[in-house]
Formats: sequence, structure tokens, C-alpha cells
Amino acid sequence: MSTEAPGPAAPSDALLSVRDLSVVYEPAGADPTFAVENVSFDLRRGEFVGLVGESGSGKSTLGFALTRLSKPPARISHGRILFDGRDIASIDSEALREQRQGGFAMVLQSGMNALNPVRSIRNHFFDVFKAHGHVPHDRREQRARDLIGKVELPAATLDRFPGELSGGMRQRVSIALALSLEPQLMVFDEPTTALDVLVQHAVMNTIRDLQKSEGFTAVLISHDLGIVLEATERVLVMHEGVIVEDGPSSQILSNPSADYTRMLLSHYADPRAEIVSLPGFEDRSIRRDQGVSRSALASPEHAPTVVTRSISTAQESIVVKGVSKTYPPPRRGEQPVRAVRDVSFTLEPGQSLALVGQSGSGKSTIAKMITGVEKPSEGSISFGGLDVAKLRRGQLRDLHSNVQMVFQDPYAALNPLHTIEYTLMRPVVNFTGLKGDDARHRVRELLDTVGLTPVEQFAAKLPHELSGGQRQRVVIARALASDPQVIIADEPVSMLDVSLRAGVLALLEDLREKWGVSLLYITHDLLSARLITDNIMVLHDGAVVERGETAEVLQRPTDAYTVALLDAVPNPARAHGAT
Amino acid sequence: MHTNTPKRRRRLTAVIAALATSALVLTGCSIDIKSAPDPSLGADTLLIAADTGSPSMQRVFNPYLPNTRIGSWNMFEPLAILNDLTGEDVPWLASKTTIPDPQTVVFTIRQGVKWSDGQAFTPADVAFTFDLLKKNPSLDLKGAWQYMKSVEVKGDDVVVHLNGDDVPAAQVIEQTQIVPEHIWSKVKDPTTFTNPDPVGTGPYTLGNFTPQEYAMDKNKLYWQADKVEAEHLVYPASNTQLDVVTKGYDWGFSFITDVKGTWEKANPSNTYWFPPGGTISLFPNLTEKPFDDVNFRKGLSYALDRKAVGDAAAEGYMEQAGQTGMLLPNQDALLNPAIPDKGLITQNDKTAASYFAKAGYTTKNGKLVGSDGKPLTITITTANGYTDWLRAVQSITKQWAAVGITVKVAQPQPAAYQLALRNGDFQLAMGSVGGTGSVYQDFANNLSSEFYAPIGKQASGNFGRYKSSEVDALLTRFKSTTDEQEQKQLGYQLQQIYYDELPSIGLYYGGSWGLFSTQKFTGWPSAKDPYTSPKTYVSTALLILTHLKKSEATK
Amino acid sequence: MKYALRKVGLLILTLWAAITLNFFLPRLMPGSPTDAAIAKLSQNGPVTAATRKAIEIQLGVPDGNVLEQYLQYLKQVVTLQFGISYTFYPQPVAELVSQALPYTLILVGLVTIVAFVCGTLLGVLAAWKRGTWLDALPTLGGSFASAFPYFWTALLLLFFLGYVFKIFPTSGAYGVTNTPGLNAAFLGSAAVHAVLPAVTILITSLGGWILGMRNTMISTLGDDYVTFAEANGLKPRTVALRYAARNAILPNLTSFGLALGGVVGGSVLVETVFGYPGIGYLLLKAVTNQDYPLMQALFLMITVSVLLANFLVDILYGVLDPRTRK
Amino acid sequence: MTTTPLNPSAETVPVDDTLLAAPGPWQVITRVASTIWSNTKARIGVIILLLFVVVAIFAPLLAPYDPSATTFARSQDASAAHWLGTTAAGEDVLSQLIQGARISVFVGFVAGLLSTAIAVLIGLSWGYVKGWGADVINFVVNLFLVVPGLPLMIVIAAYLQNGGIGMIILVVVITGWAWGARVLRSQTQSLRGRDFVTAAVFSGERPARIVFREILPNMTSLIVGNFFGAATSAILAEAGLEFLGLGDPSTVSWGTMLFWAQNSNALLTGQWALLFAPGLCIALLATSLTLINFGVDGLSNPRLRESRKAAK
Repeated sequence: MSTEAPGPAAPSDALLSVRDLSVVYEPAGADPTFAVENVSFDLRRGEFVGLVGESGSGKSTLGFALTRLSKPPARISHGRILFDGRDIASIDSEALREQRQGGFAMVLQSGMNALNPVRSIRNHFFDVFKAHGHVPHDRREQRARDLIGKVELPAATLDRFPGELSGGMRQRVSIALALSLEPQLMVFDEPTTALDVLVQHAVMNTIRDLQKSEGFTAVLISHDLGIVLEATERVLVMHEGVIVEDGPSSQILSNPSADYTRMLLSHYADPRAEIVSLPGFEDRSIRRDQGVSRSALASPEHAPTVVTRSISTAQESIVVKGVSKTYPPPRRGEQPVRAVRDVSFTLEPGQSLALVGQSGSGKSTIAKMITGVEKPSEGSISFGGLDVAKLRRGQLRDLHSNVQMVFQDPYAALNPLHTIEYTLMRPVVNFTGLKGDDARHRVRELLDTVGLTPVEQFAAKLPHELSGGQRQRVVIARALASDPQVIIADEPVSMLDVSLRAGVLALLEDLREKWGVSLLYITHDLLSARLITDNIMVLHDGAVVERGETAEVLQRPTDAYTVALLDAVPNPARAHGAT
Repeated sequence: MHTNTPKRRRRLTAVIAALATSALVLTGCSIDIKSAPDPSLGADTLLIAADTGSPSMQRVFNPYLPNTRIGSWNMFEPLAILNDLTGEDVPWLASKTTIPDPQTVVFTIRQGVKWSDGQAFTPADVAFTFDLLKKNPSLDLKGAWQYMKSVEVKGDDVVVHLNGDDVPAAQVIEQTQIVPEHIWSKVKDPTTFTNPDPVGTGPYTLGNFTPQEYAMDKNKLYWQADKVEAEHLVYPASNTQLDVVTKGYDWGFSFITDVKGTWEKANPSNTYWFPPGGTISLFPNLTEKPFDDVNFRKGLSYALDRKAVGDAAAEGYMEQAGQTGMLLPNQDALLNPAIPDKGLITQNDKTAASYFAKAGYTTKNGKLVGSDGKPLTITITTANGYTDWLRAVQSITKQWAAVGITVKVAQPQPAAYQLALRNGDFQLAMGSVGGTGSVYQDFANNLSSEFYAPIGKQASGNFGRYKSSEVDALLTRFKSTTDEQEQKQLGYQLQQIYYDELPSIGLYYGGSWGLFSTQKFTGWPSAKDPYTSPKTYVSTALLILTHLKKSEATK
Repeated sequence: MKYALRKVGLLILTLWAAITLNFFLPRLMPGSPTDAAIAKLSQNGPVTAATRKAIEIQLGVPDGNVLEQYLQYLKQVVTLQFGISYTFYPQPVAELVSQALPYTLILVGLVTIVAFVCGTLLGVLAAWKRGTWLDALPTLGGSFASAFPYFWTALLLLFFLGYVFKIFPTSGAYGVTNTPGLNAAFLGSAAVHAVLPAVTILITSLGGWILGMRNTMISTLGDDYVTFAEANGLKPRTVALRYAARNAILPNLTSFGLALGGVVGGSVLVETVFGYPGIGYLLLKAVTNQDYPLMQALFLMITVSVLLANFLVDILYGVLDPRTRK
Repeated sequence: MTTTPLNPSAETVPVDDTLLAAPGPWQVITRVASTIWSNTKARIGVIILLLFVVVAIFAPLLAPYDPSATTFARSQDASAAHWLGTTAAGEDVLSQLIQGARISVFVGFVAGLLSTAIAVLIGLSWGYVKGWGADVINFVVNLFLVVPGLPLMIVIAAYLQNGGIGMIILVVVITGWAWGARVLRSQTQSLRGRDFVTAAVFSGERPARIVFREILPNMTSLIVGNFFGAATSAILAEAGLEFLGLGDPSTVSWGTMLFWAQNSNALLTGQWALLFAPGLCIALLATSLTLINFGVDGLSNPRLRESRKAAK
């Protein structure tokens, strides 16, 4: 194989050398676009390298290309991938297949779905052994047990089917499967993104330990610079298909060279700190002291003109008293699911309350009960004079005119086929009684309020023409359309790229301050809770384990669960400060 | 892997083009069908297309059930056969039938007849049979006991006493098929008795039976054994037109499209004979305006080109029918000579218009308009699936459209069509008249007030709701006369009334579709030798089976 | 438990409603069974008033008013005593059905299974070799063949292979000379007789399975576990069959269940054209002759078997898909 | 930093993304059409279908003779005057074939539209409502799925009598909507769990509006697919019913041509163009709809789209 590679020669201990690699997307009926453009880099043996970028940066595309898993419409259009001196960009499929044992392996983002639902875990392992024949017949069972042990799962897991395992367990199984190939290179594509915070943390630890003990070369692809910096020795930062920075982790943390990297880094902070600030976000204590509106500080060029409330009446509080919710058992013979256990709290007018906990802690169920979507099994929920649990369908409308919701996934919360104007017009027409030009005017005011200007342009757009942050602003504008007293925000920023989060949070905070809307903020992300809420309640298994002022609770947690949650927050500074 | 390259597209297009072309090329060819007789059938065996099993044949040989196998007719013989073609009575199990007075019929039972199990056939069997039908009216399909009061055996005679003067009843009663007392007396419930192992007096006995085919073998004990030359009969269950043409049948009863081009062409010894079996007619609902007006009916009649209607319905194989109710030429002898042109009515739109005018209908803007100023619309009811009738109706529709009448066609399913007839729920209905072989029966069924029922009440005959004291009187006289000449005269008068009053409008003859092969046997009925109708079922089949001779080739 | 009870309750309710519908539907048809019988007889020659009367007595104007008839019918359903057929008087309904059922079950049932298996395999192949002639041929051929009207295909096959080239028999389920039973002659003859109807059903139903499987298989091929299996270097055969196809087949099982349930109804058009003595032919006869007892029995049988087949598929689903176990 | 960069996200949205081009029904239709057209199979289907539609529309101009004129010699073989011969009643087969396209295309479209409309109405309400309402609909739909189809058709056809085209359409619709309703219902159920539907509830929308303005447009491809499927089975069912003689044999359609062909044993008289041609036309028309559905499948499932180059 000729090696007339342009550019720098590969270092002598390089396992992988990528030269001028380009990957093009050629979807039917659309123009081709380059997802990865002229990328070159080397990986040394035993190195643990992070590949960081926000959505659309091409990092996963690159990961798939490295392991030759690109599928139409993606295609490697140019460049070479030298693995152990051999160009794998152009070998045939059978040679490639053989190369996968003892070569390169990949752990997919959605580890949940990476296992064949109708095959037992044992068969998954045996399929790999059979395909490559690298484990003798009589040693297969033992080898499978060893591997499953390496990812800290009991041997009994081998008898199970993927559907019987939790997400974290499934991701561990796929790591073990990748490991069973005895690869020299492992590519982890967002291995923990779909998992719960605490589980994320544990899985990452396992990956780190395995890398050390097995000694494979690893690439960790993630959108979360925090996680990557915590785990890896070297980081490649990708932006719009190009590697913008490549350097040791410590150097990137202390002295990033690219603006983009600096911007990413600025969005990390430790929720336990005395003072927590993000770009555009002064700490609450400072703001209070200075008596300045935060949003004015944040973006002077973009200060939203806040609409005066059309109805400024006495505010009502939401009172939750001894609420429990029990779901019937999901399968016969199992225990009923107690999603919420005896939760009581009051959301005072104008207050902001954080409800934190990992998934399954019952926080979303509480939101559903407050908005009348679900009825509590025990206890009562009232909003002003309304007994929420006893509302009939028609009355729910009255509740919704005062209690609105901001959804987690801005991509799912907007009907892709309706223009922004239509989406916002509906609640305006339904709740305020405005019609025609008045309603249209109101829609534009709302867009202005959430900072989507020029409003005329945005009104005419469809959701897919907006970025995630913009969509979330539309969702917030919709929630505001009925002049609500309470907004319930269910993980409003968890689906957004790190750089977009602060803006949306700032908007929420702004609205609360200017409009006097009470905010129930549901999240697993303690940092954001710290930034925008006064009070916090930590939920675990449906019950409140800790509550108090947000800053107080996060700085001096008393419950072990709260501590665990805090520890799970990725923090590059902390990680590298400690080492 | 290239999915969508121009080359592939061309290939796809080429495949489709090739398919279409080959289809068209194939379409241009025509394929000759030749008859290929089953070599396993001997020269002494008749293959008969008659007994269609659907989906397969049940072993039912109880002659009194409508679902009885056709073979029953060859085993259970009647006292006399009413030749529905000629109207003659042929003495059969009764060697002689006498009517001493209009209320009594005497059947002299034939001597020397044996049941196929060897037992002698006696007058007691006849009396038992009549008794059986009396006790089980559901078996009395011919309705013998509608006319009978009692039966007695006097020596070799069986004397039947009638309910009143009823000479024509003899022709119904004589058709009763006789069953052996020594077997049927032991049957618990004759109404559901399938008679799987039949014993009869007829020329054949049941041979091998399977749901797809059964055979009959010559009855060695048959009283006319010398006249029966075919040793075996085979009745397959599947008798599609394709089967009939290709599989070498000797005798079939089926209309076949283009009989000359198919049946006759398939084998040089194939012949056919399609004598009239009834008159396909339009029944006007006589209780409904304007059909109650004889002038209107005449207008409709003169507006018809019956030749065209008949041609459309039967592809030109059947003749147009006259307005006498007689089947010609079979019943030429009984035809009223006073009626002009043998009752044929020639289309004449002018005459039609004059009759319509008498009925109050005039032509405006090409439409026939009534006195109320509304254009005339008529609905003709025919049974769904009776395609020959439908073809006729389509032809009528075109002809009447020419004189300004809009015709709608109603095609209920056969059962619903029957219901419509019975309830009088129609304006004009297609139907068949005559063909029983008895002049009295033919007219009585359609004209007698005995069967009259008001609209809404179910009628069992006389669906047009005809009512005439004159006709009733003629029919009553018919019942009480034994004089053939007088019967003939009465027939003339009924024909005249039929011709004048148009209680139904005759269109064309429905055919008796006889298909024969002279390869093994000759002596089939034909236009030259019209001794009986070519039907494969009913007792007249016995006349054919005892008439066949081995052909020169098989002798 | 409450959920299960509700399901069972709903099933019983559906069954009852279907049974009731089966009772009333035939009675909606204008005209009585006698009318139907007369209509049939009148094609052979004039039918006199006396004949009509005899048949009316024979078939028996059904006893009592509609409610009483209905209760009587329910009793028949429960006791499975369906009485005597009108069309095939005096044959008991049970006898007719039991004669016809084996032919339909074996012919249509077997062909349905064969079509499902072959169609599914071809669909897997088409999806796996997407874009090659192995995809184009079964996909296009299947689309085209499944667009053929059943009876038309049947007629053409019958004409060419039956009458012109005389390769296969033209009607019936077995040779005239065979005695039904477990003898080689009969079985051989029955097999030969089943070829044309079987081929007809196969041709016209194969396409649907091919297309269905191809589509789900293509979707499955994009699933993560297939990508992961490829990333682990499993052999293409293993990936195609054990990973992709194994999962892709699950959604098609529901359609297969309905198709299996429909087997008992036979294939009316095909059986009619080939004069095949199965349930489909019987059904057509029953419906066109207003044979209430026969219709009711057949409808009940079909209804129950559709429900039963769905139930069996649910069980099969449980076996094939561990997610539904427990 | 409250401004967000205006870069379009590369995320894939899990709905009919082909419908997302721009607002307005015309653009949606254009976009649907172009997606379908981009599929080779679908394109062939569209061409065949258009051909039939054109023949149907201009049938009176294209047919050489009056299709119901019985004035020609009976059972003629193909000739220059009668390309496909004549029927046993003396009609011109080619003229009948051309005229027949009208009925089949008409029945296919009308019955397809009607049964799709019913399936949409029932399927969507069924998917959206909860509680006893859903049980009632479930019950009715199950009933229609369980009761045998063809006998039901025959019974209805017999009940309605006078089998005209309207009756055939009605029968096909009555027996054909249930399956589509079931498919649409499950899609509705999955869509109703989407956040944008919940959001619409929060926007104070009434259920009917949610179902038909929020959910329905997101199922366009499924509905279009259902339409083509329903039209295909309607065309086949029409032919089947007419072949069994349950239609009105005096109308000229492919189904009745086959009925007459069988009735007058066209095979026997060597007139088998009469049998072959209508059947082939039915098959081609039905195939064209099936082929178009290949393109429609690609609307909702991008995996089923044909890529320009699929290197493996």
C-alpha cells in the first residue's frame, strides 16, 4: 500500500492515522453536504482521546467513519484512515469484517437499542465468538462470564434478554461485547448520553477503569466537554466538520486556543460554589445586591421589551398536600409502582422552585398532576380556588389559562407542520379572546418578549428552520400566551447544546422577574437549578429527601442522594484540579 | 449497489414493456379446443352432462326431494310420461290410463314389471306411493294430492278419485314416480330419507358413487330391457362448458356460446338440437296503471322487434315467440288456425303509437308522455345472473327508447326476484310461460283466478294478477271434459284471449339445449325426429334412453 | 387481573356481536330460502304452485317470530347443532362442513403458510440485497402478481394447464376413481388436484408478504442493533437472519394471524373456478341460496377461527418476542 | 448572551420531514409528489396510472365504436376493424376495454377516498379518545375485521340489489375501512403522546381540532398510503363482485367484461382477448397503485427512500 500521504508523517507509535478525511452526506432529493471536511489527526497506542462538539459538528460522523460503519446517505468521499499501517478506508467488506476482531470496535450512543431484543445476552457474546472464532468452543462460556464481570455485571445477566435490563446495564453489555473483540481501538459514541445522571457517572468510571486495565486506545465522543475533560488525556474539539483544537486536556482547560473551545468552557460551573456565574448569568446573590436586571447585563443589544401583563390580579399559589401517585403494576405479578409518595409543598406567587432528581424520581409525575394531566391517588392539589384533581375536561382549560408548561424537547413540542405564528396564535385566540389583527399583534409581542426578532421573519417560519434554542423560546412564548400565573418547566434545557442553555435559562429568569410568574423548574441538572431558582426540593424514589433554599442546599447538602447528584455533575475544572 | 441509475431504469422499463408486448401478442392468437373423450369409458357407456354437483355431489336418491340426483329419474318411473314437447301421454308403469268420468282416473298397472331387487312391482306399490305423498305433503312436489280425494286398488287397477271435475289432473297425477313399498314402508322419516341405495323399476341401477362422479348400470330385470342399448351411464359432477366441449360427452343439456363454433367444431359427430321449452315473456303487473290497460300492453307489444330480442338473448339460436302461448313448431297441431300469422306480431311503431294514444300516451319531443304530462318510465324486473334475460331486456330497452319510453332495469338476486313476483312488486317482469306439455296447465298457471292473490299477498302462480271470469269458465269446462276435440276447442279460445288480452307479452322461445354426440349412439331427438325434448332430467329422459341405438361404429 | 377480565369480556362481547350479526345479515337479504330454491328449480322448467307449496313445507317456514328464531339460533350455536342445510336438503350442516373443511384447511392453510414463509424469505433477500436484481425481481414481480384478480389468474391457469396442455385436472379435489382415505392413490391424486388452486393462491398472495417483509426489514436494517452487530464483525448471514429478519418478522405476524384466520373461510373465487369442494365454494352456495343454517354455521366457524388465530398469534408473539413475556 | 446563532440544526426530526418544505398545501403536495417521483418504481406507477386516467377521461374519443353497440358479428377474432375482436353479443372488445377504464379508475378513486375518509375519521378519534369511547369503537372495528369479507359483500350486494356502481362502491367501502382505521389508530396513539399534542391541550385546543389540525397532518403519508391501498383493493373487489355476477352486468367495466367472458365462455370460442385484456388492465392498474406506494412509503420512513448511490 502506497503511503504518499500529504501532511505530517504519522508518529512511530501511531495506531491510527487519519489524513484529509472527508465524509459527505448525499440524501435523496437534496444537495450533498460535507459533515466532515479534510480532517487529519493521529492516535497513539494506549491513548484516551476525547472528541467534543455540539450537535451537527460531525463528531459522530467521524466516529462512524473511523470504524467504517458509515451508511448511506453518508459516504467517505476522500482521505485515508491508516489503522496499524493499513488503509481501512478502502478495504473490502470481508477483510473489514475480519479486521474488526483485534482491530477497532465501537460502542454506540443509544446503547439501549444496540442489543437485539430477541436474543439473550449470552447469544450476543456467542455470536461474536462464532463470527471470528477467536475463542475456542469450550472456553466461550467462561470468556463471556469474564467479560460481563469486567463491566461489573453479574454472570446471571447472560441469561437475560435486553428488554429485562436497565439502560445502564445494557450500555455495559455493549461495552463488554465491544471488548470481546479484543480491539486495539475502541470508539465510544456518546456512551452515557441517554442514561441517568448517576448511572452516567458510574458507566464513565467503568470505561475509564477498563481503558486503564485493558490498555486499548480509546476515543470518547461527546457533546459534553465536562465529561470529556474529566475522562481523557487529550481532546479534539470539532466544530462544523473541522477540528478546531487538538491538545492535552489540561492545556485545553487552562489555556484553550480556539474561541470556540473557550466559549464551551465558559458554560461550566460548580453548583456547590459560593458564587455561580455563567456567561450572561451573574450569581443571584450578586444580582440581588446590585439590584440590576440580569437580562440587561446579559445582552444589552437584545433587551426584550417586556409586555405588560394585561391582567394584573392577585396571584394564586399552588398548594400540594400529601400527594401520592401509584400506578398499577406494569406486568402481572409485579408490585404497583409508587411514583410519588406523600409530597407536600406550596409554590408561592412569584416564587421559583426547583424539583430535582434523576428520572423515575417522580418529578415529572408531579408536574403532570399539577397540570391536571394525571390525577393523584392520594392527597390534594389546589390552585387558588380550583381543586385540580377534580377538574373535568372543560375546566382544565381554565386551569391551563393560568398554569402553563414548557416542555423538555423543543423538537417534539412544536408541531413541525405549523408556522410559528399559527402555533402562538392558537393559545392567544383560545385564552385571551383576541381575534384577527389584535391576535397577530399579540403574537408579535410574544415573539419580541422571548427575543425572537425580527418578529415578522420568525412568525412565518416553520420549526425545522429554527435552532433548538429558538424553538425552546417559541415554546416559552406559547406558554406565555395565556398570561399564566405559573409556568412549569420540565427540563427545558436538557436537550439543548451547552452553549444554548444559558440563553433560555436567562429568559425564564427574566420572565419570572418581570412578569411575576411563579416557576416550577423540574430538572436533574443542579447547575441550572442553582442559577434560576430560590428554593429546591430533592426527590428520590418519589419522596422528598431534602428541601430548602437552593444555594444553601447545594452548598451544604445533608442527604447522601443530594451529594451523589452533586458529584455526578461533570466539572472539568474539578477533575483536573484534583489530578 | 446502484439503485437508480439510468441503466437500471431502462431495464425496468424494458421488463414492463416486454410483459405488455407478450400479453398483446398472446392476445392475438387463438387456441383451438378439441374434444378428447375419456378413453377409460367404454363404447357402451354414455357420458352425460346433467348432474352438477356444487361443490360435490351428495348421495340423495329420494325422488321427492328437489335435491335428488338426476339419476333418480332413471330408476323411479312414473305411471305415464307426459311428453312436454308433443303434449302426448306415453303409458309407462300404467299400461293404460282411462278417465271414466271427470272425477275418476283409472291406471291399469303394467304386468311383469320387477323392482331392481327382483321383487315384483304391484298395484299396492302405487297405492303405497300415493299414501306416502298424502302423509308427507312436503314430498308431493307435483302436487298430486291437490286434485286427489282417495285411492283404491281394484285388481290390476289403481283407481284415483278426484276432488271434483278435473280431467287435466290426470296428467299431473300420472307423473308421480312410484317407489317400492317393501323398502319405503320401513323408512322412518321419508322427508329426510336420502335413499342412498335406491331400488326402482327403471332401466338403470346405481353403480359406483363418488362425490365427483357416479355411474349407473343397465337394470337386467328392466321390463323394456330389449330397448336399452347403453350399458352404463356416467354422470360427472363438473360440467362446465369447457368440460362439455373438451371431454367427449355424449349427451348434454346446456346452452353453449357459439355452439357451431365450439361444440360442433370439437368433434364431427357432435350435433345439437334446441327446440323451444317455454316462452320467455314479459309479465305486466295488471293491477298497476298503465299496465292494466290492454291498449297500453298492445302498444308495448307492437313496439317490440321480437326477432332482435331473441337474437340478443340466445345469440340467434332461438325463434321469436307469438302471442298464442303455444310452443311452435311442437304444438302446431294445437294452434288456433284463426289467429293470423301464427300469432306472430311484427314490430310497427305506428300501430304501437296508435295503441299508446288510445291508452292516453302521446309522443312529445321524442318522449312518450302520459295525460298528466309526465314522460313514461318503466321498470323491468329480471333476475340477477340470468344473462340471456338481461340481454333481452337490454335489447327491449333500446327498442322502447326508440318510441320514447325510458326503461330502467331492476336485477334483484334470484330469490328476491321470486319474492318480487309473488308479492306483485314489479311493473314488468321477465318470466317463462308454458312448457309443461299440458295446454291446461300452461294457461291455468298464468291466468287462473285460483292463483290470484291481491298485491302484497303472496301469490304462487298468476304473478301478473290476471282475473277474467271468461277464462275461469273456460278452464272449468276444460276440467270436466274428456273429449279431446272439445279440449282442443277450449285451447283455441284460451289462445284467442291470450292473443287479444296480452296477460303476458311473449318475446322469444326459451331453448331446450340438447347437445348430442352420435359417435357411440344414435337415435337422439332432433328436428327431424322430434319425439321428445332433449332434457337430461325429468321422466322424458326415459324416452331417450329407451330410444338410443348403438351407432355403426360401436356395433 | 381487572385488565385481563376486561379483555376477555370484550372478546366475548365481540364474539356475541359477530354471532348476532351472522344471524341477522342473511335475513336482511330479500326473499326466503323457498324463493331461492324455486329460483333454482325454475331454471329447469316451469314450477307449479304445488311445487312451491311442497318446498315450503319441506324447508319449513322458520318457527316462531324473529326473537324466538334468534334464541333457537343461539341455542344451536352453543350446542353446535346447526340443523339441516336448505341448499343440500336433507344433508345435515355438520356433515357438509366436515366434508369440505379438510380440503380447505389443507389447501388454503398450507398455501397460506408456504406463501408467508416464501414471501418472507424473498422479502428478507430483497431488503438485504436492496438495489440489485434480487430486490427488483421479487419486489416488482410480487407487486404485479398480487395485483392479479384471483379468479382471473385461476381462469388462465385452468385454461392453459388444465384444458389446453392437459397437465392438471380441471376440477375436484381428487380423482374420480379414488376413495378418500389414507391411501397413496388418493393422496397423490389429491396433491395433483391441489396444484392449480395452490399456485393461484400462491401467485396472488406472495407479493403482499414480500413487500411487507421487505419494508419492515429495510427499517430494521437501519436499527442500532444491526449497526452494532456489523460493528462487531458478525457474519452478514447472521446479521441478516438472526438480527434483522428475526425482528422484522414480528410486525408481519399480525397480518399472518388474520390471514390464517381467513383460511377457514376458504378462497371463494379460487374454489369456485376450480370446482374445489372446500368451504369457500360451500359458502358461496350457502349465500346465494339463502341457506340460513349453513351460512350461520360457516360464519360462526370463520368468526371463531379469526379470533382464535389472532389469539394464537399473540401466543406466538410471546414465544418469539421476549419483551412480551412475563 | 441571549442571542442564539441562526444555524439550522442537523438533527433529524422524527416526522414526515418531506412535508416540511414550506407552509401551504400546495408546497406540501409538490413536495410529496417530488418525493414519490424520486422513486423509480413509484415513477413507473405514476406513468401507468396517468395513462389509465387519460384513457378513462378521453374514453369516448379513444374508443373506436360505441362500447354497448351489439351490431357487429359475434365472437370475432382480432381483425383490423376490431383489434381485440368482438364479444359473444357482438360488441367491440377494444371499445369496451377503453370504456371500462372509466369505471375501474372511478371506483378505485371514489371507494379509496371514501374508505380512507372513514378510516381517518374513525381511526383518529379512536386513537385520541380514551375510556369507554375507545372500547366502543374498538368493538365496532373488531366486528368488521372478524366478519368474513366476501360473504359480507355478497350479502350486502344482495340486500342492496340492483348492483350499480354506487352499490359496488358502498359495499367495498363498508367492508374495506376497518383495517385502515386500525393502522391509523395506532399511529394516532403514538402521535398523541408527542409533546406538541400535549402542548396543544395546554393551548386550550378542543379535541376535534387537536385530532384534525395537529395530528392528522403528521400522518399524511400514512393516509396517502392507505388511500392507494384501499383503491387497489377496491378495484380488485369491484372486479370480483362483478365477476360473481353481483354487479350490474349491463354497465361496461372490466369486471363485467370478465363476467361476460366467463359467462359466454370466451376461452371456448377462442375469444380469449376478452378474458385476458380486462384482467391484464386490472392487474396493471392495481400494480401502478402498489408501485406508487413504494414512493409513499418513503415519505414517512426515510429508510425506504432510494438513495442516489448506495455503496456498501
